[in-house]
Amino acid sequence: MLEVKDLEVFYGSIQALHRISFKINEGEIVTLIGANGAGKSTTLRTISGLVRPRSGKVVFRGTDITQVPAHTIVRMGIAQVPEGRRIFSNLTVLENLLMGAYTRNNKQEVEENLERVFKSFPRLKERIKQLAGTLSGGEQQMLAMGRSLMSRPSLLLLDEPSMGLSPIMVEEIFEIIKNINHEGTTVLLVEQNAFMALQIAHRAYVLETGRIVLEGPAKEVRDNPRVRTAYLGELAFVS
Amino acid sequence: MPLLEVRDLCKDFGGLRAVSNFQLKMEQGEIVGLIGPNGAGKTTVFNLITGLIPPTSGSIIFQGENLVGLPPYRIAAKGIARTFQNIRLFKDMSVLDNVRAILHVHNGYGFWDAALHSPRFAKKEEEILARARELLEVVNLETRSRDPARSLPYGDQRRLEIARALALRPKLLLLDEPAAGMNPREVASLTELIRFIKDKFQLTVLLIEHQMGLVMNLCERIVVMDFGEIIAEGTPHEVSNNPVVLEAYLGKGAVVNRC
Amino acid sequence: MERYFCTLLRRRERVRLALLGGLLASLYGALKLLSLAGLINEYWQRVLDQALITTIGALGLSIIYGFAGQFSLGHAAFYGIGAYTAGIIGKVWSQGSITFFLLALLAGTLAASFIAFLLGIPILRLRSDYLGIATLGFGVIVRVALENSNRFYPPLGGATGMTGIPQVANFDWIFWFTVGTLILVCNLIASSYGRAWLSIREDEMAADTLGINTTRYKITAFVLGCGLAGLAGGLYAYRYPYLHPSSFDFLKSFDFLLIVVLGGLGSISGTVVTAICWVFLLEGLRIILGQAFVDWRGVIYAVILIVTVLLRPQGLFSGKEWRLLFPSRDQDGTWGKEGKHASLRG
Amino acid sequence: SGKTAQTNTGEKTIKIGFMGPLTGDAKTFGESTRNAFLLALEQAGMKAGEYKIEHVITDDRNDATEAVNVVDKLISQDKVQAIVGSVTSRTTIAVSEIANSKKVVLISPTATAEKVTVDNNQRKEFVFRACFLDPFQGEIAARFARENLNAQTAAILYDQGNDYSKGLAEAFRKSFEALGGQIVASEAYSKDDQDFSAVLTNIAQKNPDILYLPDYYGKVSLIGKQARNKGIKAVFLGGDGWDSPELDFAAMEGGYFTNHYSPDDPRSEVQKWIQDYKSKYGAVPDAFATLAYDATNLLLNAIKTANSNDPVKIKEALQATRDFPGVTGKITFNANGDPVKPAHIIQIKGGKQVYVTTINP
Amino acid sequence: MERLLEQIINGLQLGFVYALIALGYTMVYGIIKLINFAHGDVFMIGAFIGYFAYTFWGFSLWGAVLIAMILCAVLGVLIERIAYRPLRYAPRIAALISALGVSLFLEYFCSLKFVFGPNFRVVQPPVKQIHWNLGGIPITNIQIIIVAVVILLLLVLQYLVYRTKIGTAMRAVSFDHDAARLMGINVDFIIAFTFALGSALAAAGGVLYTLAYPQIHPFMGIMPGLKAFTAAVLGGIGIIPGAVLGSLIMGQVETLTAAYLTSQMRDAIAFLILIIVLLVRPSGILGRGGPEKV
Ligand SMILES: Nc1ncnc2c1ncn2[C@@H]1O[C@H](COP(=O)(O)OP(=O)(O)OP(=O)(O)O)[C@@H](O)[C@H]1O
Ligand SMILES: Nc1ncnc2c1ncn2[C@@H]1O[C@H](COP(=O)(O)OP(=O)(O)OP(=O)(O)O)[C@@H](O)[C@H]1O
Ligand SMILES: [Mg+2]
Ligand SMILES: [Mg+2]
Repeated sequence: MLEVKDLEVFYGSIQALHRISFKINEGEIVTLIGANGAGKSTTLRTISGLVRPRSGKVVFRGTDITQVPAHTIVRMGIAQVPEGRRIFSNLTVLENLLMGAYTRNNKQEVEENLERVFKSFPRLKERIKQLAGTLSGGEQQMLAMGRSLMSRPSLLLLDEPSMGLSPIMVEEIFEIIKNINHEGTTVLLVEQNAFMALQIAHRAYVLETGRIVLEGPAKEVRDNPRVRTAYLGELAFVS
Repeated sequence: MPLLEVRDLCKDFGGLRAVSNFQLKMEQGEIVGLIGPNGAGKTTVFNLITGLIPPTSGSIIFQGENLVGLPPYRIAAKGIARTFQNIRLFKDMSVLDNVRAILHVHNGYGFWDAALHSPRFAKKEEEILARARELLEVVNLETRSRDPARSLPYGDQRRLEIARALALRPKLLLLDEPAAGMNPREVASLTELIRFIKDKFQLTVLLIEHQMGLVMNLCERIVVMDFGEIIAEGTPHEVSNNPVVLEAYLGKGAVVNRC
Repeated sequence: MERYFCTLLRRRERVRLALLGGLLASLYGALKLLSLAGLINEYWQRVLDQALITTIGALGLSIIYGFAGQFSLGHAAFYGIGAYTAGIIGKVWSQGSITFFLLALLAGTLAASFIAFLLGIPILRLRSDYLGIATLGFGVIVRVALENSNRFYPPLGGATGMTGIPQVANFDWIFWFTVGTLILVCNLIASSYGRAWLSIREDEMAADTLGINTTRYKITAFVLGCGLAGLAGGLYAYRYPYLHPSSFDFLKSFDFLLIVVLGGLGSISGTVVTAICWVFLLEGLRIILGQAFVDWRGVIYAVILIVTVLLRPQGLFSGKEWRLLFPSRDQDGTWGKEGKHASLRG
Repeated sequence: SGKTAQTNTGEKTIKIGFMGPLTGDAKTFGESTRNAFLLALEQAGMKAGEYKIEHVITDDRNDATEAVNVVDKLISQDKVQAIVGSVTSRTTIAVSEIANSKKVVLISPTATAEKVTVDNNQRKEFVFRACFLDPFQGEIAARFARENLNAQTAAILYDQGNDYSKGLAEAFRKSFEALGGQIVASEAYSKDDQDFSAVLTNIAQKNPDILYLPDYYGKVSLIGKQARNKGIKAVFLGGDGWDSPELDFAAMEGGYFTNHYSPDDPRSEVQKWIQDYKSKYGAVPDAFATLAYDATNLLLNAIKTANSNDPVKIKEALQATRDFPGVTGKITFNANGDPVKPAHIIQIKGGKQVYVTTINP
Repeated sequence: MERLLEQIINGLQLGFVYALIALGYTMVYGIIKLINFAHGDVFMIGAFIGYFAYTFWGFSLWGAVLIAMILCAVLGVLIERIAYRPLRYAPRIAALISALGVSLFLEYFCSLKFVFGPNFRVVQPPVKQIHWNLGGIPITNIQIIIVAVVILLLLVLQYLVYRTKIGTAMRAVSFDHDAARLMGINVDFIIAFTFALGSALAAAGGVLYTLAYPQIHPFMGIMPGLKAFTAAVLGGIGIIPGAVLGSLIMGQVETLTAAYLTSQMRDAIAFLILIIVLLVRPSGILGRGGPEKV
């Protein structure tokens, strides 16, 4: 479904990605794990068209989208929940959600979608008229997730969706990710919470300083000793 | 006398009561965890203690002195430092200067010393510099001292925030989700760091965190909030087996069991 | 280790000061020679003096806006306050004596600082554009006051302008005052003052929460910056034979603003270079365009302004500095120079 | 004027500088002045006596600081012997001091403030002008109002940031009161104001016989229109700033202003000037152009008389000028270097300027 | 008493004229967070185009308004393209300097002889002024036109920005460009649209302005632009009704000061009051300042 080939990305003179390549198949959950600054967010930003690579290609369903503007990529069915939520603080919760559906014109469908989002995140419904900027951190994360679902993407890029969420919410979010996936959305998941991510993902890639150093089915990656010490850390010997 | 005593603290935002009858006593040298669901009012408690927003009612007594009504910088000078949930570094300043900017608070030289670079100034500045380097070493950022703060990766930015807070020589350190965005291994090293600085600088720490690994490992006592109120309080063990907490916050899942 | 480190710093510092002093002295000597040899005629001498005076004023705004981040659109008003205060003293009492000239400069500086202090206490609570408008409003108030000044004290001249100020400020005075200002500003920037100002610019709330008395530092920056504008105004009054309210109205404040921005916010070197270039550009266009295109001077100037900002949106120096200006202690990373962090990671 | 090879072959030359606002919001005045300056030089065949004229045109943007730079440039870089300029008092006061101390002749066409030629009781010997002084016009207007129009009461509305406007207003007030009239209102505005309804409402209340509007044509056109809308019946009265084809003749109908000359004047100097200017620039000359024309011709005449390019000699010749037949009358300089010439009263009538009377100083 | 009423009407007229300009100013600011100093100059160009349209090209008033709006919208988009878009990711102040440059450019360029020339031109507006007398208070048809247009624009803008999809997108863009892109919003288009709209509003303001003050020249935009911006700040910059409210207050303050205190100090007192209001309400009268969330 999505294929990334030899991607090289620079910020000024700093190289963030070194010729990385990977693939996502229809219906999968793929996770990308790696330490801080490994280039995970950069990868997602490049796929979404926010960052232009110096070389390499991003191919989505057979179309080369490397040079397609970001707003068109959304229309093609790729949505992203960016790192740090990036909700529109000056809009209300409802307006944020409607912006998520900006590319869609069928009012009826948008209404239905809205109901579904409220079912997943009842807290949002309570605060529908509140300015999004005054939501608590967790509420904002829910809003960001809900907002991205409003465009009915076929590929959803999630950048650290569990960041700053309470344990119960983390579970819930992962539940939701699974559900979304079950309903047919392909997911590329970037997570620090590697343990959880590897639990729900089908396949995983490990990114280290801008290079892919390991890939394979999630289970295998989880059992890789190097991953256990480097990313699962203490967790590995506590459990 | 407790180091910090918060009594009957309340905060309303419009119709919303974000903090309600919050009580907290902290003794010198404690590490206390403050947990609770998203939107429970934890960050608001920090904002109230540091004077960023005025409480609706209640008192905050630090070393026997009521802080309510003091401007933030005065509260800070009394020995309360914090980090922010959404990192707020001085982004275009160098890593070193992020720390040095705060260090001066304790190294007063006059305007004319600064204007003329008097010998006294030079001496103090060397002290500041040495101290800043020392703090950066503590958080393992000494090699990046000349980079702008904005160029650091996320986790490093969090550690820089801690170094900056330490520059204030605080007695009480408030950490708002220091482990957010870190992977378990990084969390582990952060745990070590917090433990280390607590001993080295004789700190009392109040910590908000959702990563239970960190909280359960570090804290002697945990306060749980929901809807602005305290719903439970006790040792990690007590809290993690409290049904109310499980229901509202931890969930029945594997997370707790692992800790 | 620490010891060694410190002595090393001190040695480097001595070398730096010697270099800087030597450079300034030879610059002064060279300019002096050129002018004695008649290679700098009175016109270019005047332009050079104007450039230096502008530099002093711009350094003031650089502190206020470039470093402390307080958006001021009223800088020219303080320039005017300094000019009129110093000027009236010269006109009424001095008869051209140097002592009075220096006293008048001091008075101009203090007057501008004092008014900045009174104004700063209430209005520095405002943020960004609101502060800009409030200071701009203050500029209008000062202009109106100057226009009507003869009703309170006739020698001030009001709308007719003020003449009769002894023209005793020559290149020597102006040059060394500029150098003095530059050193003062650099010293402050490389001290806890500078860092506190920057931290306020970067994130006022975080600075406040971490113990920086933001109000105090904002006022210090404002008072100091406006004081420098006052000093520049004083020098202007003793170099240009005529003061008129229109020379200090809000449009002039934009001149200072664009110098500071084009130089690169938070760069002293940038401010100095841009201030000088800006004055020479305005006059240079006169020469380049010749009389066939005099009418185009404004157009070309505007185009240059736009093109410059498009080419260097962060300003010419964008936070960088000439190392010579700052103690070696501070070369280790002030103002975020571009680091080599890519190679350090891993 | 390019330096040609001929100038080096021993031909006698004199270099004349021109300065005025050729950019910025006073450009319209600077342009008229420059037009007339160039026309005068052209008509003289670029020669004054035996001296070939070179000229340098510079722009001061109506800014005091730039004007000082410009005059330094003209004197020390272009090495001119004489300067025509500048246009407004603001810039001219700033430069007259310097021209005088550098001993370069300066004649301003239009700077009306007293300080231009005499400051602090010191005559600036090298400085002259071709226009009236503020007090003179104000006084003439007051006399005309009292004696010819029999006005009892007057209101004044002036631009407080413009010394020309302020100077005229002040002089008018003094004279009008000295002649037994009563000033019922004296109100001010700023250069960029467009709305005068507040002060005009107050003035309407006082119902004065005269509304004195000492400002340039642009502003008075706006004020005149709004004043009539406010129901003010007073006769409008003004100064030479009104003299422009761009004046709103409909709004100012019936108003009078003091001027240097009248287009009705049958004198050949006047008629030829209007004709020549029209055919070269396609417009009727305004007061700025006319005065600049006279100023330039006065200077050229002095160079011819002195038959020298030495500023000291030119200055002496200028000072000695007697009854020079300018467009604005027979000009003689007084000891201060200010012209002594009669003022004409012009009325706006039927969309035209109509000569009314001449008042001698 | 009657005079006071008349003065208040004078103030209202002035206020509504400021509002005419302030609306476009504040709308652009609200979305782009740019003090578009060139707004006053687009306003000037609008006035000139309107003047040419109804004096030489035979348009009616509303035709002239329309053509000025269209041409200025194009000009606005052009300015955005050349001078602001390249600075999209630069610090905000860079765009402000660029705006200053554009403003100077338009003023100096338009005052060249072969463009509009530096002259003050007297305009004969296509609508004859009609005076009415309502119980001793003089009112003109022009005042009524201006008030009606301001109210109409206020409602239309408010609806557009707060009730339509494109308006919500505009606000989203104003907050976070990248996040807006991720919603599928074409940020460049939205910003160009905002500029087109703002410039069209400035042009409409320019043409109608000449009805009230029938004189145009290339530097006419500076002061009204500045006053309008000040008024917008007073009302709370970026807030559309705030622009009208701020303008009305400015108009009253200026008029009443000139009428009852001193016409010499009019500007000084107007700005003094502005500063005092800002001290009491640091984000303007309708501004939602509030402490930021940490
Ligand atoms: N806008 C930028 N300008 C310069 N460098 C950047 C920028 N954004 C990211 N970088 C650098 O690029 C590298 C990769 O960053 P990226 O944000 O993709 O990492 P990440 O894997 O998402 O890390 P994290 O876990 O911290 O989110 C880092 O070294 C970072 O410092
Ligand atoms: N400035 C404000 N205005 C209005 N409501 C606010 C404001 N600040 C916080 N709130 C509300 O108060 C509640 C508590 O917020 P707070 O940020 O303290 O939560 P928290 O416990 O820190 O949550 P999280 O763990 O998600 O960060 C939330 O519902 C939030 O919406
Ligand atoms: Mg990331
Ligand atoms: Mg929080």
